[in-house]
Amino acid sequence: MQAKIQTLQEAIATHLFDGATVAMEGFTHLIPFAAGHEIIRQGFKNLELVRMTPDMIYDQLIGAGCVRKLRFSWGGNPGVGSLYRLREAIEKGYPQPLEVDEHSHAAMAAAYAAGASGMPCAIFKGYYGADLEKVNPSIKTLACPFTGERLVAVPAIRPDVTIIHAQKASKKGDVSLEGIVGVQKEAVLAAKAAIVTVEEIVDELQPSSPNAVILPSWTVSAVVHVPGGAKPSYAHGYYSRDNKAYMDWEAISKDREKFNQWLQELKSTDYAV
Amino acid sequence: MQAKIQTLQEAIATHLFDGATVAMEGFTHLIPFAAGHEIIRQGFKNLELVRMTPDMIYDQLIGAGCVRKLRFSWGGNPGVGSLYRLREAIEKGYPQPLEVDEHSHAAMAAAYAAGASGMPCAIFKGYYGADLEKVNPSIKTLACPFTGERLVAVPAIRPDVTIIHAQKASKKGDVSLEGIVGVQKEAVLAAKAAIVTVEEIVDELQPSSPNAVILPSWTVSAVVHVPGGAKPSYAHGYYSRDNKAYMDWEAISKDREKFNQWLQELKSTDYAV
Amino acid sequence: MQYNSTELMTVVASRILKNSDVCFVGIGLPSAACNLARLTHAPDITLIYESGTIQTKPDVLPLSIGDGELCETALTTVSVPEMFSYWLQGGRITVGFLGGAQIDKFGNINTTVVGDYYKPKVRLPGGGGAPEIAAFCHTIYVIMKQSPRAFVDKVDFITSFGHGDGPDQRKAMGLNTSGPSKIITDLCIMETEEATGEFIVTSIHPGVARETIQENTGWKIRFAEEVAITDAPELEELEALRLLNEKTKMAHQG
Amino acid sequence: MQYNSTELMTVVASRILKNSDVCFVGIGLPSAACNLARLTHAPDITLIYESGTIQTKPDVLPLSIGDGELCETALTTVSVPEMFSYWLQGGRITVGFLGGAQIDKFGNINTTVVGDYYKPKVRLPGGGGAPEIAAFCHTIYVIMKQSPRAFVDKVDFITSFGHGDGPDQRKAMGLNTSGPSKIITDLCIMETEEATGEFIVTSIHPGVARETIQENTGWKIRFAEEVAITDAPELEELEALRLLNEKTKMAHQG
Repeated sequence: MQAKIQTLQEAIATHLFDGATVAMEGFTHLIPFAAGHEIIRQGFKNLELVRMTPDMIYDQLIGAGCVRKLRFSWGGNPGVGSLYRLREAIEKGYPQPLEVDEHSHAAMAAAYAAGASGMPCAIFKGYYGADLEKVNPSIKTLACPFTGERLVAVPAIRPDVTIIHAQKASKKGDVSLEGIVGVQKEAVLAAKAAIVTVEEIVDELQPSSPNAVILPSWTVSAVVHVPGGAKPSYAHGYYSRDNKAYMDWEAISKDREKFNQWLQELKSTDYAV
Repeated sequence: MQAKIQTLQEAIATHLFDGATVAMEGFTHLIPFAAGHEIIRQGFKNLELVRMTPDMIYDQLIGAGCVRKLRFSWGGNPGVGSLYRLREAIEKGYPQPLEVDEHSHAAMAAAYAAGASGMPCAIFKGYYGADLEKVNPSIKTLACPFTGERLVAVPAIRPDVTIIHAQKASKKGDVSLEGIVGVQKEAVLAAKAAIVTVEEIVDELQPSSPNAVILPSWTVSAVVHVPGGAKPSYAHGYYSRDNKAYMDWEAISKDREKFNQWLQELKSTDYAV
Repeated sequence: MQYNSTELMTVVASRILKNSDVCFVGIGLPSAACNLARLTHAPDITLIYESGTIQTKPDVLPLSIGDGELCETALTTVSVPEMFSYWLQGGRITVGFLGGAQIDKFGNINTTVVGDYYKPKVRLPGGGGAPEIAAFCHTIYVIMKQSPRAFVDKVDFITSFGHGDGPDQRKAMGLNTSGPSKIITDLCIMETEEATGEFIVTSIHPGVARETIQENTGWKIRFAEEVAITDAPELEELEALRLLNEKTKMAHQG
Repeated sequence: MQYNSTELMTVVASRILKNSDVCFVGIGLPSAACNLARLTHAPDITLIYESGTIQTKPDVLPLSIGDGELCETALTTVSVPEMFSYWLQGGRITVGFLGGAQIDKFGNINTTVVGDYYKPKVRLPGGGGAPEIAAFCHTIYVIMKQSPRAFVDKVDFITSFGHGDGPDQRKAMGLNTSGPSKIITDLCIMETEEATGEFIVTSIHPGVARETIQENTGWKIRFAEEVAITDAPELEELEALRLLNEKTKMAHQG
């Protein structure tokens, strides 16, 4: 089943649904902001979002009232401070209460890999003496059947929809990404459906190396041409991270009124390049 | 601790010892034949060899009487037939009995990855209804702590020494490999010591991609300049697989006398390029 | 046009492959069949070899599972641990091919030992990727020459599991893949009978007698109510296969 | 030369790093300290960021853990699952840096919540890589400004484990790494006392009184028998740090 080339509106409308488990990945790099904004515009509700580092993108979705639950490992504005929409949802239930399923990075990364591998759970070494194990019932321990050593298990991540941004796709829908590749390959392979927004659609991929990071067309549901779709995050080889926008987000996120202004503006425009 | 640039003789003499657990990897591609031959020349005994596909290289080491035990998953001459030195060791105890610890490819690959990850064991899904589980006590089952699903565990691979062949190293000892990369990265990171023979030593690596397969100098013990060191296997970008040599091996391997002639010749020469 | 039984098996196997299939290809006949399909009716078929090469389009058949040709013509090449975890175990492969030294009527296959495991009469290569190919590919096709030594009542060792000794055993193990569904031999095509889990003959190759099939089968073979006659290889199929084999032979004699 | 307390902390932290170290670098002060070390006495130090960038030599400090600068100047960049499995859990990292909202005298750190986990007064970012950094790096250095709110008798939540509530607890858990061994603050350096697992002051920064340290510590702080006076930052160190910070500021204001 080859990927369909669709518009952003079509791709989001086709694959998202209220209550869906959605992973939007990109470890600092290649964060699919344009797709996130389209989800806000289409007004999906009660999403269960998954992401290692919620970042500004989930702060926006949470503040917009799209989110019921969050599975994550680090919820801050990197190098800047808090994600205040995320904090208000947890601390004050505003705009709606946010259920959290909290893990460490190692656990989240392993859980994505487990999802991609068809495993029911990820098993690794971790959480030595950490309190997270006490407050999250989805962290369990087991013993190595050979040495008896304590190992930790968490459920695999199997999103209904994974959304990522990548540099290139071919017309057939094969996708290539490069640079900090994070957990995107795993997040796509773990999902029931995957949407990939890209900077460029080319006739043929010409990978720089036989071992380049490629997602074949038959692992992707929809490819969408969205130049600038990762801004204010960045796309290696295309544009840099807009660190100033991240610093400026602090003031917007901190203030409900400013955030609501930002939200109204977003809803009244098509995606910004 | 940076890699030392050594001669093949030095590297093998420094890191090998009688009874050592040694993994020589390379999935059809980049098989470290020259290093294997040097082990035969230096006459190490009672090695516990580990390799997914023993191939001609382990047929030679077994026939030369260097090997006590073999952990493996597929022991044939690809596309040709049997490895007769391996078979004679198992079937007839010649030149010495060969203990086997037999797994599937999936299990071996997972066990190398577990070794690289500091895990005591690898856990995966596999061996459904397969008899191997009944004859190999190092295959155990456990239940997923969330779903109860049956999972399989095998001990991690932690070689005393891993030996691989790669395309390039820098003078500092950083190593790059490309093409069919097999389990080499995992085998190196799982080992206590790692020897890498390379086609070329260059001033600076200039990887084709930010995500190229690289082993930093501090993960490698010795780098050895051995052009042609993978022949009759091949080195992507340097030379092709000598399929004829693999077909010709059949006759040598099948006949103790012809094999012994081959062995005498090997011992009387330095490594052949 | 004349053809030999290997050519017939290869052509018949190639025909059952679809353009949309993602095949985990083994060396030998499966590799020939998959590439023949690609060169004839299924140009977009996705071929994956366990060496990590994904969506490869080799110009000559590889001798080994990891010849350079496979990587050079692949869309991408991944590590072997990734191949077995994300791609095979992850359920991404629609078709797997298996063969072996012995197969029984439930499609259980032996490629490990003839005789006792601990004191083998013949030590075979072992399982390699087969145990998990048999488990995780959506369906399995087997290609094997038929003989009473190969098609046995009970295999000496179950290297890769077919249907155990009856229907529904796979499901009971938590497997939702179909397992071996077709066996292509030099004499006929066999398919799994749902009610019993047993392989029965559903198509007989041109000119083959039912008795010949029974003589070459170590169990009491059964025939479907309606048995087809396999279409003989067509000219284009044979030409494409022979060209491929010729190019391959020249390349390997190097 | 004048310097502020952030500069002092950064310089002091940079000095304890060795040329042979392989550091797992966090953003903020650890990133500044590690890169300062690389630009001064430890030119070959290996810096790894959890975004997957290995042996990176950024020209400006990254704002996030995955700025493009890190990848462009790295020897190679691996996936995040590989980073946490092969490199961190695999025991390849010699030094990890941690900081947090709260730390106790046994080096247990809280970056998760102030107050109750289920009804937090302040929801902090959470653990991220910290729980496993604390477990698998051979040793851990902590950089934190000292205050009674941050240096507490008991942390509200153990995000990353230090020494529990006494010596030898790590070993009992099967960990053979040393855990937090030094805390660098704006007032002093603390080190783990082997017999008790407690942090005690081993070096006081120039001009700081012992009472000031106690006032800024939420537990009864103890001093080593011999307490050193920390060497003030040298001219070259300050110049290198300020140049780095200036380049960084210009880059981030874009």
